Amino acid sequence: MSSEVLLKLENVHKHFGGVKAVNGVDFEIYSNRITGLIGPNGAGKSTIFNLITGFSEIDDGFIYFLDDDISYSSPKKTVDKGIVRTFQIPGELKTMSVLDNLLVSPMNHPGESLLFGWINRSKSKNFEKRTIELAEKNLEIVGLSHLINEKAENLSTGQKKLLELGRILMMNPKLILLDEPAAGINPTLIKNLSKVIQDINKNQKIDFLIIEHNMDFIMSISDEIIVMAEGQTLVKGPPKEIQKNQKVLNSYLGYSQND
Amino acid sequence: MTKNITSLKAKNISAGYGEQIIIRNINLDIYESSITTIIGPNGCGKSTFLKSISGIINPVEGNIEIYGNDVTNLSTFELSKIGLGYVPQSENIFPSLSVEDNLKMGGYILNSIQYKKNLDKVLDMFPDLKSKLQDSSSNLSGGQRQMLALSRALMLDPKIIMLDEPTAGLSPIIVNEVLENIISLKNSDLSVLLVEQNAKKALQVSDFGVVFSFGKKVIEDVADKILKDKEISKLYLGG
Amino acid sequence: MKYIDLIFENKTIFVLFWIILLLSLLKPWLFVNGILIGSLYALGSIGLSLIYGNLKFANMAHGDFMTLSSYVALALLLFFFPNSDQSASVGPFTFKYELLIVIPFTVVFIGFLAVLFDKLIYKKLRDFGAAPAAIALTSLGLAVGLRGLIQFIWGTDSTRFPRESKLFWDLPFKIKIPPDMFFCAIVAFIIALTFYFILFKTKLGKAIRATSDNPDLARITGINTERIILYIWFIGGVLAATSGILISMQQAIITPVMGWKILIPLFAAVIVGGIGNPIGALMGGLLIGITGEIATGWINPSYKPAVYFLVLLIILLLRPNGILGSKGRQF
Amino acid sequence: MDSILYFLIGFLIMSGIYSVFSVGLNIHWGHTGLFNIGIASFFLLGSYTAAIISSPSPNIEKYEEYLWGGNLSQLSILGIDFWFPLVLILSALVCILVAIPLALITIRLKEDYLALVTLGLAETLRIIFVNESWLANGTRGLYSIPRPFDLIDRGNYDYIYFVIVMITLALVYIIAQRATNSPWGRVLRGIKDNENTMISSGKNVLRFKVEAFAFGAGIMGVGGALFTHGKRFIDPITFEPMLATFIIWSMLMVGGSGNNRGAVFGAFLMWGIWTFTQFLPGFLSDANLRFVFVGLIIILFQLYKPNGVIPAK
Repeated sequence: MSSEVLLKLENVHKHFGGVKAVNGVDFEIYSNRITGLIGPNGAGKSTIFNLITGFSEIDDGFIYFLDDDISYSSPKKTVDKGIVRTFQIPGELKTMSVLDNLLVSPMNHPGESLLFGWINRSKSKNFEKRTIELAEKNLEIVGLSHLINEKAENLSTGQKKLLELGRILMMNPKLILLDEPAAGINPTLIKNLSKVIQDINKNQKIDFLIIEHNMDFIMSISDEIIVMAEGQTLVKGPPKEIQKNQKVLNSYLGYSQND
Repeated sequence: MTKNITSLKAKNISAGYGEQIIIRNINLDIYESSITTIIGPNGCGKSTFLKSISGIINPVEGNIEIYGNDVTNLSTFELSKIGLGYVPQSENIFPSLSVEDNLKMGGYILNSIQYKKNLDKVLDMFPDLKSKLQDSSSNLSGGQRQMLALSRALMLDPKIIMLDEPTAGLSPIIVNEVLENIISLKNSDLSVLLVEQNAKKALQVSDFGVVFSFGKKVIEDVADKILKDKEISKLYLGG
Repeated sequence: MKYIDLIFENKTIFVLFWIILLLSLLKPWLFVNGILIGSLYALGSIGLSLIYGNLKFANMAHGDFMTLSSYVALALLLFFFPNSDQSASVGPFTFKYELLIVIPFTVVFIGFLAVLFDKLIYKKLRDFGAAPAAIALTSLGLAVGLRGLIQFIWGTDSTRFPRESKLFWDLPFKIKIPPDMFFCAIVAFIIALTFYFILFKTKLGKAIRATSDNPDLARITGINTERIILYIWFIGGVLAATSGILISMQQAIITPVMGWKILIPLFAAVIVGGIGNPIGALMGGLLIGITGEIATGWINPSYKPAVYFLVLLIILLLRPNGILGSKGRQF
Repeated sequence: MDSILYFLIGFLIMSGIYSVFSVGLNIHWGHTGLFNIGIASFFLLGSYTAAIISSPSPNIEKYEEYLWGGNLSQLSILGIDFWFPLVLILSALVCILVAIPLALITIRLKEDYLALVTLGLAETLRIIFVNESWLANGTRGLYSIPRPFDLIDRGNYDYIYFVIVMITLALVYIIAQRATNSPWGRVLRGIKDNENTMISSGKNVLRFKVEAFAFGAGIMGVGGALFTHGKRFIDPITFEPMLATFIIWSMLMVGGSGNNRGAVFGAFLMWGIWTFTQFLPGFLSDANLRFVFVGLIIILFQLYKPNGVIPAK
């Protein structure tokens, strides 16, 4: 499996007031992989996501995606480049149907222009038709086909996470950032979710960077784990190594050296 | 060391946000002079449980008793008057007030003599804060913030204190310091209810351990036993 | 001094500041007028800012509370002192001493009325977590209802407090001050200072700021936040009432639309000063007052509301968080 | 009998015109969550644009003629019949041109700032039209505004205008309905549900909001033009906020925001209540008391039925 550097962070800093949320983070992630990002609460994981996707502005350092400098890109620009994300709290569009949740996602829908949508209705209609087909396919992938007309607010937390994944697939991403996908959902759905994520990774060649606290989940799914603590990267390596690493055990898993 | 007096009794608590129920039918007893730690994965309802006890969200069903008195329908500020202290996980200080004013708010319902007395007591416990009384609390470091939050809660002389991840985001040395403070609380006859992500360390100082999973209480036992249980540590302690 | 530094930190604000200063040197009497009128705007905007900062919504009914208080004061005056028309006026001022007697009662009445409306309306909205815009919309409904009620009871024509004409004070540099204006400005400053003292030096004030910071945490520390909110409404009502009555005294006219028309300069002052910042609101009020008056030296005075609107737009373009912004001390 | 029918037609005309405003406000508030309390601005702009481009400049003789009921249809300079649709479109355009820069300044800021700016704009525009009498005759207003398709005698013209209003309303309704049901409208709903999700889907949220604001403002402009040709006389007092802003809000509140059908229904219902309460005995018919009622409607619906009588699906 050939791998190239997909995303690269160089000495990234972000301060909020006096708090150094991210304090000199360096890491790179490779294509054709699922990468896990772990660390105690407050280690700066979510901030890293915000910085990569342009939701907050970087104080210092560089972020490269496929050799493009995206350090100061707006959320829209990073999406254009192929990086999409989820939030810790599922961001489903409550009052809309599952299908509509997917349909709003694709970019450059001609029907989404107020003027052009009127002038070129046939183009818009064709695009809509293709989008619906794609949405149905993606709902199949995430296993929500049976809920296609359900209002999103009626789904369970786990189903909302799957919906989120389906929504993101519509955008034709290269890299998906997931913020705690397994939090608050039951074990059967977690298994389901890991399978969906792994399938997407394998079949569609889309890579993942995942923040997670559920160790079983993240260790089983990831090809590589990055551990953060106090705004810095601690170690990086395959799950097997990480589980044995003394530094990680100290800072995160809660063992003391004498254990 | 633990006395067998039940200080807080949660009976059959179910709670959540709006329509969404997060915790279901939780029964839990807390004893005087003891530390009870709730552990479990993110999203399992630990914080929701503390919030429903403190009245920030109202339980959908169930009863809460403090020293035998039913307090289910009391509002948050009344609960704090009868001795229930609570330190939330984040946003647990008033950033626009000075350190001293934060403590003053902690002792809002006290008269001035009582306030002075409690202030001295709390500052003895956290001497670091003494030199920073006039500083703006938004400039404190993570560890100092946690100490200020804890001392704010102690201003009212609570009998029961609930702490939501007091060690989150702190460096290992400060974690130990915070845990030592918690032990000293227990030694002064408080009942401590702890929610921790840092499960092993917390259980080491605890008397009892409780494991939540998907909004339900799945295990309740003496802390040592939970620590030694291979199955549990594999599942929940990341071992 | 911190605030002065902040003004000089920003270039655009700095330039605007000098333009206003230079223009005021050309026509100093307008500058003095601006300070006097601005002090009343300041009083109104402090109340507005208090509610905006703590209850997190734009209270569209603030202006109509101001109007209502003027009418209530007038009604009380005419009811208890039907002959106040003939009685002597106070010192060099045009108003009668009876008015000074009714003002405290009116102010307290309006304060309680604000509390009542909170219990009837805003508490419910808070309980089901309505969005700020939805609460603001409801307050708009209240504003409409109040104005309708005022017009129904007192009619749509303008009226005034009983008064006796007095000479203006003549000062150098063509400065002419109506004594009433001076009186009102002094009262406004005293009340603004009192309010500042309450907010920053008393336990209640700190509890108000704590509640505004984080209501859940305030409740945990034993503060009855619902009661704090009632205090906020009471103080807000008192500030609205005082500024409403003072404006009617100073301008010697009471109209049913006066409160609504003043909303724009008041909100402009609040935003200039940074929402929730009482000192900011005070400075914003003065700034808006001065700018409006100085503008009348060069353009048609009836365009004053348009000037306020323009100032609002400029502020939103340049510094949407206000001149003092988040750096200033918040409630 | 005839007079009752005539009265009813007059009522329906006004309801239809207000429905247009209500549909426009629904685009702002119901579909996008934009808090516009200066409907009067666009009401005024639409009205004055239509009046200025379709009527001759006012003078004393014409005013006399207007007062004494001269042959009004002769006064048109544009040949209003043929150009009437253009008048509507121009009115809408002027509103759109004013709305866009305003939205660009405020929409990226806190949501209530838009309310303040629209409120300020309404008052500022009114002052401009009061003071600049060269523009539109100041406080004396514009009169003898021509009527389109003035084919029959004066007494029965309202029937024709009723048809014109209903056709325009139907067109506006269809356009609004199509726009809000299109992928464009779907994005607006998405923004209202969860703005962050839409940003992370790469949508230019600011653009969509500005478009929605301009679109709604344009519809309001059409409403203003319809109003002008129906009333045939406008002056700055016509655009006091009570009847030009607040009552429209109460209409949307009653009808149910987020739903164009509800907006139209609310307009007819509220205008009905407004019109027929004036026949109540004694003080009950007092206009000011009815304003209290308008305020109460807004408050009560916000408190007890925020989705209105016909909530969105």
